[in-house]
Amino acid sequence: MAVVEMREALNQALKEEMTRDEKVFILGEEVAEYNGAYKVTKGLLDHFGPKRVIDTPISESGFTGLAVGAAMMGLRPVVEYMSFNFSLVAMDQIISNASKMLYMSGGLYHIPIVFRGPNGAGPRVSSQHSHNMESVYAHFPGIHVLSPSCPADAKGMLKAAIRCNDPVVFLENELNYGLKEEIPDGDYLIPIGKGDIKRAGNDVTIIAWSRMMTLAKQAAAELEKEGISAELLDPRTLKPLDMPLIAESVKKTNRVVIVEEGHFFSGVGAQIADSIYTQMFDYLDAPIARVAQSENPMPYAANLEAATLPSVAKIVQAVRQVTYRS
Amino acid sequence: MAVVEMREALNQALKEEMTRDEKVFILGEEVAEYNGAYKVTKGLLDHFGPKRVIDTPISESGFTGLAVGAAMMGLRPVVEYMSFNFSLVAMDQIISNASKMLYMSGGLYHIPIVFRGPNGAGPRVSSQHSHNMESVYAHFPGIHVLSPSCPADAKGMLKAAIRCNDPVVFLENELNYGLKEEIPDGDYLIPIGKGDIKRAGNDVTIIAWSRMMTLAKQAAAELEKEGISAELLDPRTLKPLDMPLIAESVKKTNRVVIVEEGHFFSGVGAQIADSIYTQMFDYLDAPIARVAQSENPMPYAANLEAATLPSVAKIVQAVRQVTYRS
Amino acid sequence: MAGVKKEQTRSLPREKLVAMYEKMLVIRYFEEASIKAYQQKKIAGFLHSYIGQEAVGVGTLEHKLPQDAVVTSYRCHGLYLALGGSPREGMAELFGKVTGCARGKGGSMHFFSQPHNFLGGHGIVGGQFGAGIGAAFKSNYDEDNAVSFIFFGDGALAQGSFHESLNLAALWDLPAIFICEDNQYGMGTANTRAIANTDVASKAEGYGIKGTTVNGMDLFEVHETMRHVAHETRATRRPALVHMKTYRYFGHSLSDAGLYRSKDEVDAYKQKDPILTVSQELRENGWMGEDENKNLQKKIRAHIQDAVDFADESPEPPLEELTQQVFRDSVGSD
Amino acid sequence: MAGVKKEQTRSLPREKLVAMYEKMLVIRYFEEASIKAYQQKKIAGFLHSYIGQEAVGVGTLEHKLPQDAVVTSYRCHGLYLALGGSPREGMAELFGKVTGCARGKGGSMHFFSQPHNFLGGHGIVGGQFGAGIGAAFKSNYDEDNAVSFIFFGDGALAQGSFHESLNLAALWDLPAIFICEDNQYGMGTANTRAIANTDVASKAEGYGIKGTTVNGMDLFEVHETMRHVAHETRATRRPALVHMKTYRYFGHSLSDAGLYRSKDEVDAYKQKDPILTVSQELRENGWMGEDENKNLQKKIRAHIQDAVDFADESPEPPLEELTQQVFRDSVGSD
Ligand SMILES: Cc1ncc(C[n+]2csc(CCOP(=O)(O)OP(=O)(O)O)c2C)c(N)n1
Ligand SMILES: Cc1ncc(C[n+]2csc(CCOP(=O)(O)OP(=O)(O)O)c2C)c(N)n1
Ligand SMILES: [Mg+2]
Ligand SMILES: [Mg+2]
Repeated sequence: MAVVEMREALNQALKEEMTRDEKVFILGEEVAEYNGAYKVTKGLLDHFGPKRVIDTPISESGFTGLAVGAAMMGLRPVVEYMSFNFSLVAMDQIISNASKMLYMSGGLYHIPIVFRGPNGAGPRVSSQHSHNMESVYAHFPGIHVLSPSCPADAKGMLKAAIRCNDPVVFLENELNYGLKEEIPDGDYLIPIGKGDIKRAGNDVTIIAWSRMMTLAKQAAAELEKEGISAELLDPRTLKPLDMPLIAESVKKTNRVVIVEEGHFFSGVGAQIADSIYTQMFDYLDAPIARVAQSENPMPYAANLEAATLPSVAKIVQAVRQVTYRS
Repeated sequence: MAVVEMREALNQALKEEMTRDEKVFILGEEVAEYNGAYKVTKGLLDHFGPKRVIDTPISESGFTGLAVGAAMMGLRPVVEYMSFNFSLVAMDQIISNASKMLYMSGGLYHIPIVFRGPNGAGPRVSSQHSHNMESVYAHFPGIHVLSPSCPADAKGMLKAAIRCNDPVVFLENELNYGLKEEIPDGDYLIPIGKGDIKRAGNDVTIIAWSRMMTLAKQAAAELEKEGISAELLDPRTLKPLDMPLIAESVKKTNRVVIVEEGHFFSGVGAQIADSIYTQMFDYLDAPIARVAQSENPMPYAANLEAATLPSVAKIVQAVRQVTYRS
Repeated sequence: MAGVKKEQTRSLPREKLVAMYEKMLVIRYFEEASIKAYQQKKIAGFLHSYIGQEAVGVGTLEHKLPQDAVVTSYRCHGLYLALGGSPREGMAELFGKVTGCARGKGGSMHFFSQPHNFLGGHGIVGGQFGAGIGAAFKSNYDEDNAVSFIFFGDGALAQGSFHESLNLAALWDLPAIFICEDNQYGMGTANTRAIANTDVASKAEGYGIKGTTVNGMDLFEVHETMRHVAHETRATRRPALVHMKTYRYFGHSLSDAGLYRSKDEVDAYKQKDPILTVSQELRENGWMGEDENKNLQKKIRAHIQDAVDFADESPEPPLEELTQQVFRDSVGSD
Repeated sequence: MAGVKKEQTRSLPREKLVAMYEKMLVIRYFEEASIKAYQQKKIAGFLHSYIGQEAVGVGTLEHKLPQDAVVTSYRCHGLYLALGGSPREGMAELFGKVTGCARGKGGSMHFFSQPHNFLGGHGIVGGQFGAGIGAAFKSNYDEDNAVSFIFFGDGALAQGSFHESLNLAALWDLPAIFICEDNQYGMGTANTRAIANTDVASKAEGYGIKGTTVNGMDLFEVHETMRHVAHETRATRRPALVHMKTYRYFGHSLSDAGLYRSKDEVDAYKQKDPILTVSQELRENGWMGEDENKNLQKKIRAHIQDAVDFADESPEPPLEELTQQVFRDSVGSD
């Protein structure tokens, strides 16, 4: 078991899958000569050459569309968005083409593309550079949405995403790239649609993904001191959700807190809550509490940025609420 | 009280507001010489001239951006998308610019724009022309999302939207343009954020908007025969939601069915359900039932299209479920 | 290339000219039949007719090799048929039947044919550029010497995707041929009201590639010019921009009354009708007499009627297909 | 316009040249101070320096009239200052203080100034084109004879919004001046690896407008050329495309080590430094002696230090502002 940073785990996944399959290539801004804006693609150009590791102009719509056509003709593109904020200019190619192609062609053209890059708020990058896109991409049929919270998951999930024959939106997080943890050796996959219990507990289920799981872990440690045993559930795949795993946990704890970095209204958390209420109404001892970004664009000022994002304190507070400790 | 079609009600709103305020103008594809793809802008070119009623090239991103700049300089654009499917290529201008501008400029530049056009499925127009965009636009702060279900509301809501100093996404429906009903005479406004009870009832609250309200009314009539008294609640504004009105109704009926034409996962219905569960947990006698599009792109075949969309039968079935009559 | 001489067109061997004439007839009759069926409510949604533009698709795709890819807008029936797509499967698609080329799921705007690398049938204006340059990219990746034929309307010139795709293709030497089917209107908007400079070929220079203007109503000119363009793009891997001046006889779609243009304008174009012109050429060359022509037309009409009957008799997709083909792989609890 | 003669540049009156020289110094020192503050962690996020490009902004905006609008990318400090924006409010914005030009909510990428019609400060590459042509549209709407100055980087040439906005402006006679600040790189990508034809001016013809190439390192040439361009656009309402060849001395942002270019390349440009050149001109013309220059520089450095102190001492935004300014109007239960 090696200890590596998230960016290195992702890099290994790319390298292994590109080695395994000649049809896999990666394109995006600064992925080649610059070794990636966040160094996730470091060394890939040297290893695979410019045919398969491709720097693009700032044309997200253009190169996303190109990836769709390449996929229709049998290639397996990995599209890196320098940040998912920039996928907004490519939205039509992802929603109208990538996610619809197999269906509207009556099953003729499948689209094996991984759309990946950092999602959510970077440090102090303000209103236009802090969007969480998970609920938007999860809303439409035809795309899987994945978001890892640790290096081990990141590698196994990205490898599974690259081998998937359908479009996958793979959401990373800038502040997580430096997260350093053990990962299994060699080749392993984490199947799409399978969540994971990151910490077992009895009193409350905290559902969180990506960077929010890091906060949830800290919250669980604090709650421990208060005698509250929190179970931490990482769906890992946001769509399709691993409802069996969620059900199992909720039936045990009867209380749920959902934490997402993104916005509240119709967030993925709203869907998780709705699904839990519908399927486990009688198991819930309290209404579900949701922790999410406050209802405003991301401000630049340090104090406002801190106040708008979910925090350990907010998670702890939400747990107290659902366990009636407040 | 005149009886007019939805398109005529919208046309009156545009005409009255453009007459009232010189700064209001409308631009979009075929809005002028063609009198609108769905005739909503009929006669406006003749009445206001080409300066204020403007045919655009097929450049949604370009003319949406233009509207943002014009708004920053003091004009009040009404942007028509021939259909909201085409707003996907303009998404970045709506989300990154229109909805963020006031905040990221520290309050300097407000954006009085109405983005309007048909939303959802037209008749047999297949995968790329049938998107329901409400949950996407409602997800991000900085935009109001409105969607009228009848001519009277359409006129009063559009007038309020045009007078609003902030971005409004105004979602119409192609299949509703011909809906003919009475509207009040003269100048009236329906405030943003105010829902309406379309039919009083005691046994169940059916929450529906836009074209779904038409189906809900038919469902209520059928349910009547079964001795089930359904209350029909139209939020009209999807964001911000009129939670006081919803709470009042739920406290009376204790049972809720939410109907939306769009997709299920993180739909607006998921948020409405989450908000009801959170605020009225103890008033609910049954889990909320949601009726939405099935989890696939829109098919062309008549039988599949009918099967994928919400229907009167599906609504009736959902009501039976929450009232334990099935 | 505008200087192509009429004499040269004579250099077309009889068999080739007759074959192309047949294809134009197949398209014309298929579209006429689909309009009839639409009026009978057997087809719904949007229906965009290719009638008037037959020479563009037929003359161009004569140069398509098996490995080449083709993509276009929703106005896709003509190209599908020019490629050799089955009228039966095409008509069945319009009827929303499971025997259709997209199993009835795509409809009029979304024809596909994998054997011909026909990548659709795209409903979003400008949405097809990416698929086209992606196929060209794949050709370089696999070194299979293919080219991409990207058809699009004059209205699509105003979309950002046109610019991004052209820049990428020119920058990376992607063998994509950008063919603007300029029928002079985007719905009810004359291209002079939508495009700042309607000399489409002049836009090539900004990308450092060649631009060519062609009379799209003249099958001979289309065929000859595209022979050069296709050959050059295949050899040099440089993209090309082609301005095809053509015209659609019907409204934008069947719901369009076409009030924005005069009957005289339409009639003037019908005088230059590509099918009319070619049949005259065939007669004048003594390559096809009146009777032979009549018989051929009768044969093709029967062929199309067979397609209509096939579509009529075919079943709708079974309901279980509603949620099938959303994904190729089954994952998780989905 | 490339044929502008150096002699003509001499025609600049002393006051004007000195004023522009001062503005370039304000920008240079402001940016230097912000880099220092960034290293001291008083500024966070991205910081994009304008150092090296001062002549472009200063020479161009000298021709801005009060009713004109200006918009640019995230590399926005220089233009904000060239317009006369307050260094205090600019620095406070970088420090995330409520006294900032965007109340601390926008940060480095989102400077705004309403008195100057400075419409930002846009973080999305190509995102500013729309705002720029929208302001030009408003000028025609209100007939106030204004023009829009739209600044953008060479990397933005690859975005669809460039094409859509240029087409709309040319089609509708919107008085917008598209100024490409070609500093030859988009982050680590040389423009030759991003743009198919790097002769930016040549892209104008495809839109039927004029293209102009300018040495952006030469304040005199920028000022003189833009005088013509601004005058012509104001008079004719025709948009213009200007290719400014310039260079940024620092990395793309402070997190960029700039390994993709050689020290020699950077040094070569520093030889042509606009501030250096102008100070030499001033000396050679006997318009400003060594001491006077030194004193001026000292005065401006103090001015910038005052801005830093102001930013330092200013308070953060009160927490209640977190959810304020999301909307101008309060509606419903919001
Ligand atoms: C992005 C987008 N905007 C608008 C539409 C609606 N629309 C469909 S076809 C069309 C006109 C296209 O004209 P042109 O490109 O010239 O093609 P033609 O129909 O003439 O073949 C429009 C506006 C669309 N499908 N996609
Ligand atoms: C649509 C979009 N894609 C990517 C980015 C990330 N990004 C920020 S600046 C930049 C380079 C822009 O270069 P250029 O346009 O030449 O401007 P310069 O920084 O050189 O002034 C990139 C890729 C972005 N902000 N927006
Ligand atoms: Mg056309
Ligand atoms: Mg640059």
